[in-house]
Amino acid sequence: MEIMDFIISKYNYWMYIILMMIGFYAMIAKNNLVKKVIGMNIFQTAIILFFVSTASKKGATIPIIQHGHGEAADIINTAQYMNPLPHVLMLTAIVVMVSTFGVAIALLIMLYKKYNTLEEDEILEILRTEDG
Amino acid sequence: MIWQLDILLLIIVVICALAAISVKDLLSSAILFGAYSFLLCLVWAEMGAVDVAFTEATVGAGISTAFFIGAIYHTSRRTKD
Amino acid sequence: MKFLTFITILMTTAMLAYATLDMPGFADPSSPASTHVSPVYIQEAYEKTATPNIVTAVLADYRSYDTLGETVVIFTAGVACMMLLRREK
Amino acid sequence: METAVIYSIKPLLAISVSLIAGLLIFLTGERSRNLRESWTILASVIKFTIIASMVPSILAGNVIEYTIISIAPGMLLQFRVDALGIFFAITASFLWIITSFYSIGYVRAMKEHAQTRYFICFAIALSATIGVAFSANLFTTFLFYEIITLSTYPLVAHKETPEAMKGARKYVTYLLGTSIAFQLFAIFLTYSAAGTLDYSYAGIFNSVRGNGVSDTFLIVTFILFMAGITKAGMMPFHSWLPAAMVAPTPVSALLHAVAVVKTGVFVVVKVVLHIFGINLLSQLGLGTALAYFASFTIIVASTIALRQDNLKARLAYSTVSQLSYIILGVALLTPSGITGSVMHIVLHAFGKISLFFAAGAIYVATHKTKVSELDGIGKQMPFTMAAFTLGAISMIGLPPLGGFLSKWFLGIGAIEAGQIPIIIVIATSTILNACYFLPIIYRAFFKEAADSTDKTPSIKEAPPLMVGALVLTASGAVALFFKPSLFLDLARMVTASVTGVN
Amino acid sequence: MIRDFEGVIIKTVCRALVPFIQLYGLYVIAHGHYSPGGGFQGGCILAASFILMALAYDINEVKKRLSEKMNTIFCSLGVIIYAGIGILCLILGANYLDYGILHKILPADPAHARSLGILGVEIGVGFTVMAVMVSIFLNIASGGEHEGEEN
Amino acid sequence: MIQHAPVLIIILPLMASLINLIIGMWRKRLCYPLTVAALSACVLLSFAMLNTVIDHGNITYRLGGWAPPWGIAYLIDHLNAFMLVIVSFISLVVAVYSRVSIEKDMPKKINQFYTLFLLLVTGLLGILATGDAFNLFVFLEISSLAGYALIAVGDDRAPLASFNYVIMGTIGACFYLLGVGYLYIATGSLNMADLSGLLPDLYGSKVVIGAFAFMMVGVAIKMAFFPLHKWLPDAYTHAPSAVSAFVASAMTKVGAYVMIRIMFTVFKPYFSIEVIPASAILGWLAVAAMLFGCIRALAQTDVKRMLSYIIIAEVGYIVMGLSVGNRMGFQGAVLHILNDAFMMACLFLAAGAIEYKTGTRNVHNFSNLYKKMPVTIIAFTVGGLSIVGIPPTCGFFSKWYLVLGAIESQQWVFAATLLISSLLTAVIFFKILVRIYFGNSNENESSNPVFNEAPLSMLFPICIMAAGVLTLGFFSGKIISSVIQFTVPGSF
Repeated sequence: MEIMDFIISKYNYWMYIILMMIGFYAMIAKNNLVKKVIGMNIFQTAIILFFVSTASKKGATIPIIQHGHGEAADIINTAQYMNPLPHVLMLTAIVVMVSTFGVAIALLIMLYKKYNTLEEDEILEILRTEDG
Repeated sequence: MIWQLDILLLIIVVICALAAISVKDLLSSAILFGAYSFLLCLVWAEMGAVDVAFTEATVGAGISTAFFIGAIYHTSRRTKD
Repeated sequence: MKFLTFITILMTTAMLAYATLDMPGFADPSSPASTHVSPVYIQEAYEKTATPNIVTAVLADYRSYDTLGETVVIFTAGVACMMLLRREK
Repeated sequence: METAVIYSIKPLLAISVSLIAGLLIFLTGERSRNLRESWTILASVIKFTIIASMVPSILAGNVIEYTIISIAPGMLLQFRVDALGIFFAITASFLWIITSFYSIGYVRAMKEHAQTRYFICFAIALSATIGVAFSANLFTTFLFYEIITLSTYPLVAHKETPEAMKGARKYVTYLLGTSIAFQLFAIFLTYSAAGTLDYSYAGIFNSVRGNGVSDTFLIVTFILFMAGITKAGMMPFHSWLPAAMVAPTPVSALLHAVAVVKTGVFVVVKVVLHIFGINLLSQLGLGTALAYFASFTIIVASTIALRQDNLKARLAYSTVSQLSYIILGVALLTPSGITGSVMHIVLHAFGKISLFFAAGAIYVATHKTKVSELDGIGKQMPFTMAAFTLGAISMIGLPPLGGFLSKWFLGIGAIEAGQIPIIIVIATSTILNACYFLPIIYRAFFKEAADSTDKTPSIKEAPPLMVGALVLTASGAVALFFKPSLFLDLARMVTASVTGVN
Repeated sequence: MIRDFEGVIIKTVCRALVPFIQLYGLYVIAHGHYSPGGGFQGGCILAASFILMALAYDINEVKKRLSEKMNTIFCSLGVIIYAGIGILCLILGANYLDYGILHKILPADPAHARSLGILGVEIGVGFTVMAVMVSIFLNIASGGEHEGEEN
Repeated sequence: MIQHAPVLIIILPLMASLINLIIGMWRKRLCYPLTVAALSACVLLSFAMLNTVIDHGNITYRLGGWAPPWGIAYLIDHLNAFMLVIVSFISLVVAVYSRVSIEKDMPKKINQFYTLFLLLVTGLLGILATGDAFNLFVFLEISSLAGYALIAVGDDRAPLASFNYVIMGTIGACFYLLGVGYLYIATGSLNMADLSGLLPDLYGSKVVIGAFAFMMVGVAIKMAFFPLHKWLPDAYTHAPSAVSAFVASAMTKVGAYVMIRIMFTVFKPYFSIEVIPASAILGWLAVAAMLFGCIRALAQTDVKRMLSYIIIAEVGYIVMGLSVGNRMGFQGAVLHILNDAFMMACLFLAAGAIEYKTGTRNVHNFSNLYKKMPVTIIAFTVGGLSIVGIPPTCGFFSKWYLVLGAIESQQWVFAATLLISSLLTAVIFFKILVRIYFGNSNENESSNPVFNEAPLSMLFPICIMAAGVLTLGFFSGKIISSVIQFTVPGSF
């Protein structure tokens, strides 16, 4: 029973491991280059899921000070708000993700123009015939 | 946070991810990836990371999918795996 | 090759799971992540930056240099796509 | 003996003179051959003058030192001129002057290609040789040792025929390979054990033995050193030397009788005397082992030389065996042995260079390379063959030629060490030497040329520059027997500095 | 090139929607202090409006409104605004990106100066993100072979 | 002004790149001088910083005025300052070199090229200067993205090589990020100095061990350390020559720097050597890397691919020096970072000049090249001798320290492998040099080669690098005594 509790208490972490491995598998084992890129995105979002999971606190709310708008702030109870730092980091990570994604897509289009296919084995076959 | 809802969403996310990398039509794959992103964004909103969720909604479900579709129009839609 | 892939994934999974064993429980308010640096943000941010959204305050002020880097990453991606794809007629 | 340390820039000047000459030769190029070659002559004369000017103060018991830069603690680019160094340097630089004249005659007569490269590499190799002679520590030695290998590679490959390329490849593989794999490793071990690389008269391992440095370690280091200094031509790493005989003859003469191989032997002497020290080696029994190893090389190489038909190959195997005399003398670890081996450096140099010069002159004049073709050549080229005879007698070790002196000292050294088998080795090898040199002389003077149609062979010598050079070296070999005082004094100083016996 | 949709309805609806989307994007940028959002999200929404236009009409319609040259300048301009605010702080005598010092030139106390500084950089981020996203989309959707402008 | 130098050295190339993109639309010819000017300023700043660090100790800089660990802080110590000098100097030299080849290869994209080049430099300098684990990731991505794009504009095979690099590089960066996340969940901090203070209490924790493992794997991918090197040879071979010269000499070295930071600053040497057997594993992998790199290089005919495999071996040298865990080895590794950057830049620049002039990278076509391009070939020779480790060149001196370090820690195999790989590189370079100097005499001797040297703007950087390779050797003692000895972790 303890083990069940232990597993359940960390369910988010197990889920991110599963997602990450799905992405990892697609990146290194898939033959189609577009699938590799999708895998890359899944891999990155899994890490983001992990970071966001570290930010949550039981009984806390979103990190926006509720009585904002210029009124004098009361003593703020830190347990009341989620940890904002991982959110900040992950905003940056998402941007990095989409940038990498854009460059990867641009490369895919270049490759398609050159080889007229996006299957890795077919491209390698073309290269091999080029080498003679 | 409601952990039952969390787990449910996460399981759907995993299913979406598996579907996105295994369907043989790249356009479906792109749409499934958009769905994956959107569900993930729900998970994060539910965890209280509203900014991250917002960003993921605009980027993952919006711009990325548009990029994907643009790329697939320019390349091929079919794949062997 | 398939075997190697399998081994790689298995090892990575094992390492990930191994590291997870010692992690603080999910959503634990007393974990180091929630007690070391972040409380200061929550307490001070509004007072010092007059911005109620702590995430924005941290993003664009405490760690604004990261955000500058992030913007540069986007910019780099844009120039990279221009360089790779654009064919001037 | 009182030794004062004099700080002077002369060692650096002596080394850089030929480097500057190399640069000038490069800038002059093919445009003006006379100017280009006058740089070589000028540099060799200046170099000899600088080195000679240091002799008096060395004879007075001083040491000249100059530090260029300290690269790391215990790793200095430093020169220290002592008796052994000046001994070697004066030999090499004197012979360079003669070889320069000879080279000019040779390349012009043969109309060699790439003469600029030839003279540049020659100059650099000489710089590096003097650098080894003057180096104050193992690091500096290693640096110049490698420069010699690299700068002589183009000389060996000079002809650019497939055969020459193959020989040159063998040459560089042996020299560079062993020096990186074994010698460098041995230097690392030395530094890590002793914390210094500076040569010292007592041997730097002497002081550290016992505290943390085991005997096994010392033996391994010694073996690595001996395997690494392939330039000394000890078996089984000798086969580069015959392979390098594809080089033009002046190269073989200077480099493979003097500069390169003597550098190897010189480093062996340095390692034996100044790194390990004679006390340590005799305690470990390594001296005797090395002596027997050298004896083995002497006998085997001489035997192989008997069977060589190619003249230069015969000379090369002769070199292999003669080099081991020097190592043998040092390995005896007795005062006379050391004196003898140091003397052999110069005596063998004069003798062997005459032989090579003669071989080159024969090649230039008649294009003959084989011993079996030399019938009756003595009448055709009397001066050349006279010099050859003198050189051969010196090699065999008969009076009144210089070679006798060193064999004499070696023999006394062997008796001092109580090594009767070594005396037998020396005697045997003397006989073998005679066996492979005398037939050549016999053929040259007493056999009729078989294929010559005209019965009265006219005198047809090589160009006068070459003949002059070889006559000069041969007479040098004679002169050294009658007036060896300068070299003998220096050799005695070397012995005194390491043994304390005068 | 993305093919033209024939539907009049789609074109009209999109045309009607675009200003609202853009307005919302600007709101998200400006209101990032008080609610989720900020330069990045707002920039993405602005870019989405142009992408919608490209999908509904064609790429030239977008380029009529936002010329390629202008777009490239916006790419740089956003980062220049961001880094420039940092350098402004440097010139005013504080460390890089220390907005507090801006109270010397702005009519606000240091805390509000920081708030304004945040707004400034968010605008910069918004510019860059919008321009880059539009640029990447146009390049990807056309394979980089859309009409260049005559210089 | 000097107190702002740590940030200026990053902002200057950044601003220059932004302006480059804009002015390049109207005046393409202005891009080159602007780039060179910005990078020259970087070099001056980096030297000024090194000087300040040597004279007055570490520089700390708080970005945004926030105290660490809440804000991001720069901490410039000897290692940082030293690396900044290397990277900025090499970037300047390569920028000077790049003009002709870029004008030839991509006349319409000059502004974009220099923009990305400056961004690459910005990213690398940012990695070096920062004292924050997450900030490092951001700059890592800037440099990687710029690197992907620059590599992809090379020859025909470049896009595929670049795509594989994207996949591998993303895995590496993500593993690093995951490691940072683990450290964050274990300690709650992101600042390196803060982390190194907090971590010793947690050394037994599985999270921390996992963090170390993932960070090391991530960095190992980025620096192409042995089993994870697969992307490197393709990427560096097919990139434009100016780009390969820069990435080959600077990028893997920056990876090595990050590895040093993780192993010896964020974690204490005590952890990486005694708590877990990390250094032993790294050491043996380094041995494999040295042998593998040299043996594969032996079989190559494409000169750039051959050099790429040698880089793998050189990375092995550096890691070997770090793994032996003593003062000598560490100094050797840091010195080798410097030396290898110079040697690789020299060789790649020379190879690029040869390709520019003759249009070939195949060593079989190099016959008698010496007569055509003597200066370039002499520089190539100097670089090659330095890789082999022939004394007057700098390559010898770092090997000296590395071998002494290995001997000191009784790792005989490491020392022997280093010497064996030196021998293998000797074979490689002699094969090429013999071909260059002597050619095949039976092969088209009639076509007398004409003197056809590379243009001056290429020749000058090549000569600078070759002279650097020669002179660095003589000053290595001084470099060690004035800079490198202070970078050694305290417990060695």
